[in-house]
Amino acid sequence: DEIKVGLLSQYSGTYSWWGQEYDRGVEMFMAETGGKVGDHTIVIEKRDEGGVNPQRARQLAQELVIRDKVQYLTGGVFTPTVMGTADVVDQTKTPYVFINGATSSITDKTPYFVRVGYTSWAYCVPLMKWAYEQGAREAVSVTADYAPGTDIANAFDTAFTEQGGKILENIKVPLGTTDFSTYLQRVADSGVKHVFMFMPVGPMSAGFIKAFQARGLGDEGITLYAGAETQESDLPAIGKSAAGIITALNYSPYLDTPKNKDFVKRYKAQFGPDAIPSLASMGAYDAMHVIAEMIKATDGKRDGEAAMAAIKGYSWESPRGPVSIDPETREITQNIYIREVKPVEGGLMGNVPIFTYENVVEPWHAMQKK
Amino acid sequence: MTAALELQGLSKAFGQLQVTQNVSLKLEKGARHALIGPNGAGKSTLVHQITGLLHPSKGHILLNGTDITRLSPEKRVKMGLARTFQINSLFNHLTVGENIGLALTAREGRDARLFGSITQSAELMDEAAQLLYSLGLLALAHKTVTDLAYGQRRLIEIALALALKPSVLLLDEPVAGVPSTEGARLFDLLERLPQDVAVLVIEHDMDLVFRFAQRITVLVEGAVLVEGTVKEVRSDPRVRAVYLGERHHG
Amino acid sequence: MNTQSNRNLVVGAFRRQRYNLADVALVAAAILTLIFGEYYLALAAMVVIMAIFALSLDLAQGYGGVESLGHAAFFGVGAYAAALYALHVSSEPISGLLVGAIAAGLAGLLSGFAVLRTQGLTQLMLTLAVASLLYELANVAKSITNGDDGLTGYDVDPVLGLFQFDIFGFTGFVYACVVLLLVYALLKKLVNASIGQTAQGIRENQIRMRMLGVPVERRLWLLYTISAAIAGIAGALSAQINRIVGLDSLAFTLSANVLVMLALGGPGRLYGAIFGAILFVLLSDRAAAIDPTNWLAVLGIVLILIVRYAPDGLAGLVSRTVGKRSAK
Amino acid sequence: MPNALSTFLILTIDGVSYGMMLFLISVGLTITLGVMRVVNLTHSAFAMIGGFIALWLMQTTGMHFFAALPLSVVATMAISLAMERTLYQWVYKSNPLGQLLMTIGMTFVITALVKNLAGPQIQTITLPPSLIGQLSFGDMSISTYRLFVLGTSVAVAAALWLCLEYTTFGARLRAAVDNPRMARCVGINVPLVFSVTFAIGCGLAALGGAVGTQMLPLEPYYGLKYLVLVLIVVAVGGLGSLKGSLYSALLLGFIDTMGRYYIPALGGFIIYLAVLAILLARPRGLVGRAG
Amino acid sequence: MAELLKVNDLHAGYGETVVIEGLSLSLQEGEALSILGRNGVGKSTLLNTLMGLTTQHSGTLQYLGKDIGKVPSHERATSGLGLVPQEREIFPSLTVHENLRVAQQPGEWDAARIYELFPRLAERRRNMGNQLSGGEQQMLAIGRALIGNPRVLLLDEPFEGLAPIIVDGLVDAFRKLRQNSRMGIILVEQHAELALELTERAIVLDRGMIRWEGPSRHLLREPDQLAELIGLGAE
Ligand SMILES: Nc1ncnc2c1ncn2[C@@H]1O[C@H](COP(=O)(O)OP(=O)(O)OP(=O)(O)O)[C@@H](O)[C@H]1O
Ligand SMILES: Nc1ncnc2c1ncn2[C@@H]1O[C@H](COP(=O)(O)OP(=O)(O)OP(=O)(O)O)[C@@H](O)[C@H]1O
Ligand SMILES: CC(C)C[C@H](N)C(=O)O
Ligand SMILES: [Mg+2]
Ligand SMILES: [Mg+2]
Repeated sequence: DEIKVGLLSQYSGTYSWWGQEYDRGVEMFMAETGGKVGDHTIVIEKRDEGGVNPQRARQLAQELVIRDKVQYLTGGVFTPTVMGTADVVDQTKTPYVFINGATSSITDKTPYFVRVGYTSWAYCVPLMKWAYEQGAREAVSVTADYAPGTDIANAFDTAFTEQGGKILENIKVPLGTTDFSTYLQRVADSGVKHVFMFMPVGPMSAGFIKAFQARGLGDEGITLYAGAETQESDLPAIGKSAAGIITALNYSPYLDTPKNKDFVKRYKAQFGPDAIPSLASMGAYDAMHVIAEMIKATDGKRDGEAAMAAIKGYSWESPRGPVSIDPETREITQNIYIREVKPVEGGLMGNVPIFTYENVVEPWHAMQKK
Repeated sequence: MTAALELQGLSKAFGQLQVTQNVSLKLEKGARHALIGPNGAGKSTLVHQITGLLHPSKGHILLNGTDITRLSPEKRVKMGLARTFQINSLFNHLTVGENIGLALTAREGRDARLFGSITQSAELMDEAAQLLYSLGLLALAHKTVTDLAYGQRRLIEIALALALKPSVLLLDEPVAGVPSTEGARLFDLLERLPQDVAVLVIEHDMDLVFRFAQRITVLVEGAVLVEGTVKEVRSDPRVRAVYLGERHHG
Repeated sequence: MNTQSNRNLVVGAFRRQRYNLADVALVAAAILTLIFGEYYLALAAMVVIMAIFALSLDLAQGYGGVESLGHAAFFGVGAYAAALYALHVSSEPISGLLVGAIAAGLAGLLSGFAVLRTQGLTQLMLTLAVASLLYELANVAKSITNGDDGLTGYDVDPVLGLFQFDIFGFTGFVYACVVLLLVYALLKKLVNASIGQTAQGIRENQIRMRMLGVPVERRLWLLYTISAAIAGIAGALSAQINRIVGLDSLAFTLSANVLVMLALGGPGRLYGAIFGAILFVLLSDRAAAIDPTNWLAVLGIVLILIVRYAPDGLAGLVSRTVGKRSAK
Repeated sequence: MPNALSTFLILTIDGVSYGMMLFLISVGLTITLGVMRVVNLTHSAFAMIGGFIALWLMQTTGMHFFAALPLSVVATMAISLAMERTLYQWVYKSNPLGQLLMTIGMTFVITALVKNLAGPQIQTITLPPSLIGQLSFGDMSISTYRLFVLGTSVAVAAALWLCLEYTTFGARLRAAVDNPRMARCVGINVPLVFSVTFAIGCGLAALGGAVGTQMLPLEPYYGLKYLVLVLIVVAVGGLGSLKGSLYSALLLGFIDTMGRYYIPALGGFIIYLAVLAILLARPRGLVGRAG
Repeated sequence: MAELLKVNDLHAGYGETVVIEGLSLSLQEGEALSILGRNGVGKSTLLNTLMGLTTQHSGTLQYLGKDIGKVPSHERATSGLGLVPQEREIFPSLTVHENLRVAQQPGEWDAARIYELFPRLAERRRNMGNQLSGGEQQMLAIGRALIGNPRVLLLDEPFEGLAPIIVDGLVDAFRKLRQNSRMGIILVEQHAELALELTERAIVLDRGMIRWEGPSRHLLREPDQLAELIGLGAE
């Protein structure tokens, strides 16, 4: 049969990089499998979330499910756009394998949500551990002033304090800021040597890092810690100044595993020699993998409950390493890599893994249980 | 008897330029008064002050005995003041009928009504028709103002002021651009206005002014040069020297 | 010439918004959507909500000449008010609409004080500033509005206690249509009434209006408040039908979109606003489904062509072809 | 803790240079919107085009920054001229609302084009070594790049002001705007005057776009993203007033910078509060021209 | 003596509307022609058409023997047509001096001479165009046309709104101008006597067509006929 899958992503606006990356991940999966799962054919219906717009996301989800009769949803770029679909997903029992949106509580909203990305806590906890182990005791955090930023500021604070460190100040930067001079002045005035940052991927991240280096803070020996901000796609714009930034994430295109090498090779073959996979394209690829598993389990029938049951506890080998779906929380358990930005082949910069925290179970949910 | 309009020591400057200097003026009820003076003497500026579009720096303006110096323009209009503009100021993209309609609606205090319009009032529509007819505009009622010739637009300018049924009417060069025959006819119309309406007219057409006005004030460089009857003003050598010139002394 | 025919000459000089073919076509379109468009009802409800929103802007801008790049402020206030009302007070929908209208009307009343003293670009920027401030406010007040995540989790009772909101959007669509109909009829009355004529006069020539004794600011204020209240109704509808209110309902994009809708449809005609909303929402939905990456370019080209070949919007085109508008 | 005074001084310089860059990007719009009365919402897109051309020149031909800068300005002017002769003829003919829509439509199209050509990711121009680093004055250090932005803007401001206020061309332009019909009657070639002016305005935007990439990085949505910022500067300054744009860009840059440091809680509010306050006090903007 | 203007069977108006219907006239060097007629008969439209501001539907329009029907307005202006429009149309955001400067074409008229003609303008030279009194604007409109050094001057009610003494001065200047230059003049004026005194030929328009044409002297001597021609027709 024809199985329709709705893909919610960002195709217009500042965040359309996500659209491109999701498309590529999905296309890789389709190229690999010919779009077939058994004798079922997967058909993708793409929709544009058009920014951080939960209302629109909800409406799109509704239309996809009701009108276009999709059996599965995937995609989702921001926490709000994923959360916005919760009641539609819940009422229609349509499994939604979301790829991004880093707030932990998303998966609590409906039993039909399953995450293949990562949560803020999942990377912040290892990052804080690493920073403390490298000798950080006092730090400031700089976060974008919106829900995920607040979430991460929280995660930084809790995890760092737990280690025994102390966050002196949380500097909030409004979304859309382009001139960071004042915030950096505050950082300089605070006198700390460690700065934890979080910004949405894109102009703000690059702008902040550039300004950080231009102000000479890196030269003064201040270490910057981040997560997804140093995307390989943005590194050329950030330039040499990115060197030395420490980041933690669930993936790096420079992971030295056969599975990943193969993934990168096929990616370059399909999208050009300059293309480099990202957490987003990798995530989309994995999401399709999970959906295929669900289709297999239900033999193409529309049965949300059975589909969800089938992937609880499911584990597989992803380009990012071994992963599994936690049957209780529907969170993904995966490796978190500490990475350093340094020169790689081809005159480029890249996030090169320097340490691995293995099989990290989503910490926020674990904490809630305690 | 309180004057219909009284100016007491009005002064106003634009930067260095003293456009109004201690001007005092009195219009009784039913007055037919003309304000003349060289170009740039400050006549229009004076009208702007009377109507509240400009604020005098000194002096007082009294309308039927009430001090209106600090009132908003619209309040002054509500108290019976109406004016025309030297440079047409109409509702250009509306029809002639709608232009008059706006004036009547405003006069009747209906302009904020959420339901119903004056087209439903036969009385007011008749009044509008009558007014347009008297100015020879009735046949143009459905035309948009921009489609009219200049002289026709001048007449609407006057119609808007007349529609308000003011007690004090200020006319800033009402017939400039209207052919002399029609200008004369218009002045006849003004003369036939109700007896208690005070009219102040600014005009450079001396034939019309001399025929119409009972009293004339001559303004020069913002100050009153003379005020008097037609005869007095006409024969005043200073007025002749700065304003009338040779053709109009006879 | 007798007085009767003279009177008719004058009465005939007033151009009015009568019910015409366009209105019939719209009602027919709504009914057809209901019958044949069962899978598109969510989208259709969106169209209707946007139509109400565009109508509200038409009143302020098309009639009153108030330029606004921040009309979403009122949509958003209405939406949040209705959602909060449903969450904390009562989930009865019709009173919810009223709450939305009143809250937005109040916002219009207050911001009108700042906005209406100015004109042109300054006015655009002030409306923008007001909307942006509200946006930031809603963003900061996370405990009330839920910030970026959107306000959800409220229930809405069946309309009139009879019609349950369903996932297919059937009730939602009919409910929105009825509200649109009422708003539309109300606006038709308004623009043909004295206040509507006053608005046109103010748009044409403020100084002259003053010289006719009209307190211009106060009249605009009234108009702006009504417009805001109607935008609030649209917002409240959206909150009730979509069951979620996001920050985007206060965002610049929404303000810009509604302006585009109005211009596409043609301002100053009421049904133009409805056409514009239909065209814009359908176009962005279709184009986005066909090629999400480039739909912006398509929209851009459509905009350019419409302004070029139908400068007074679709409604202008329609009235030219139908020849309804009493010309000359 | 470094002393409060030097912090304040550093912030002042940050604010001023940020403001000057805003000025560069918006001054062209002051001319097209304020003087030509064309609501040109494509303006910020021209800034982006300038930036991308400079970037492209430097990347493909390895051209030096200082050579790429003027070339990109010229190229943008050529593009804008081509558009002015064709599409903008339609724009001129429509009312302000129509202009707004057409030009926003063009911005949409340009955005989509750039996205297809250059990809959705952000990019910045690499500065030449001479602009990198800091100049030290006592215990304060100021970035060379910011000084460069400052100098360029001051030069542009001065040249423009002289041109518009003191040359016959400036007067003819204003005449053509006031009343194109009458301007033709006194022998002014209105279309030509408009073309030249438009191209100059776009060239300035291109300069601002290329010079400012460090503060406003390039990306396809640049044109839409910074449009509001640019409009705010023009509105606060007062329509058509160069001096106004200068003051307003400086003031807003300063308020924004200071506000963010000293009252961080107000973060995103501060600029809109400032706009609201300024425009309420001075509805015609800081230097409002009559009429 | 050269023929400056020759108009043949001209039909012109605004868009679709035809206002001028089949009008022919000619103007010689050094000649002055008055155009009379009631409100709305098309006097201004005629001048505007000569200047290229309206839609010309048919007929020909020759200036110095060349057809200028398709020549854009600004070229007509630079090649020697100058208009004083009825509504003055001063550029509001230009100063008095700039209003003159933008219209300057090479020739004997320059700013200094204009200021000599209208001392009042010299006093106001720094005022913006919209900060002038009505009469000052009228003076400026005349000055602005003269400084373009036209060979044909089109005057649309130039005496309107001017103080009598200024009108006197202007009339003198007008006479002097006619003695000293070969300029051709078309004068539209509501004050018929004044216009007839100043010109040698007159045309009376009615609904876009010529109703009467002849020597000005003739009409001056026949006030009844004049009144009949331009007086109140049927309403
Ligand atoms: N806003 C302004 N700023 C500076 N000067 C001004 C302004 N408005 C008018 N003026 C000057 O004030 C003087 C008086 O102008 P006003 O319009 O009152 O003259 P007027 O007597 O009506 O003349 P006219 O008979 O020509 O209409 C003029 O010299 C004019 O240049
Ligand atoms: N812009 C326009 N569009 C359409 N029709 C117009 C326009 N201007 C004038 N008309 C019409 O053309 C006719 C002639 O107008 P025109 O201005 O030439 O008259 P005129 O003889 O100059 O009158 P006046 O003595 O009042 O200035 C009038 O009937 C008028 O309604
Ligand atoms: C684009 C990302 C920074 C989005 C963010 N992770 C979120 O949860 O919304
Ligand atoms: Mg005057
Ligand atoms: Mg005329």
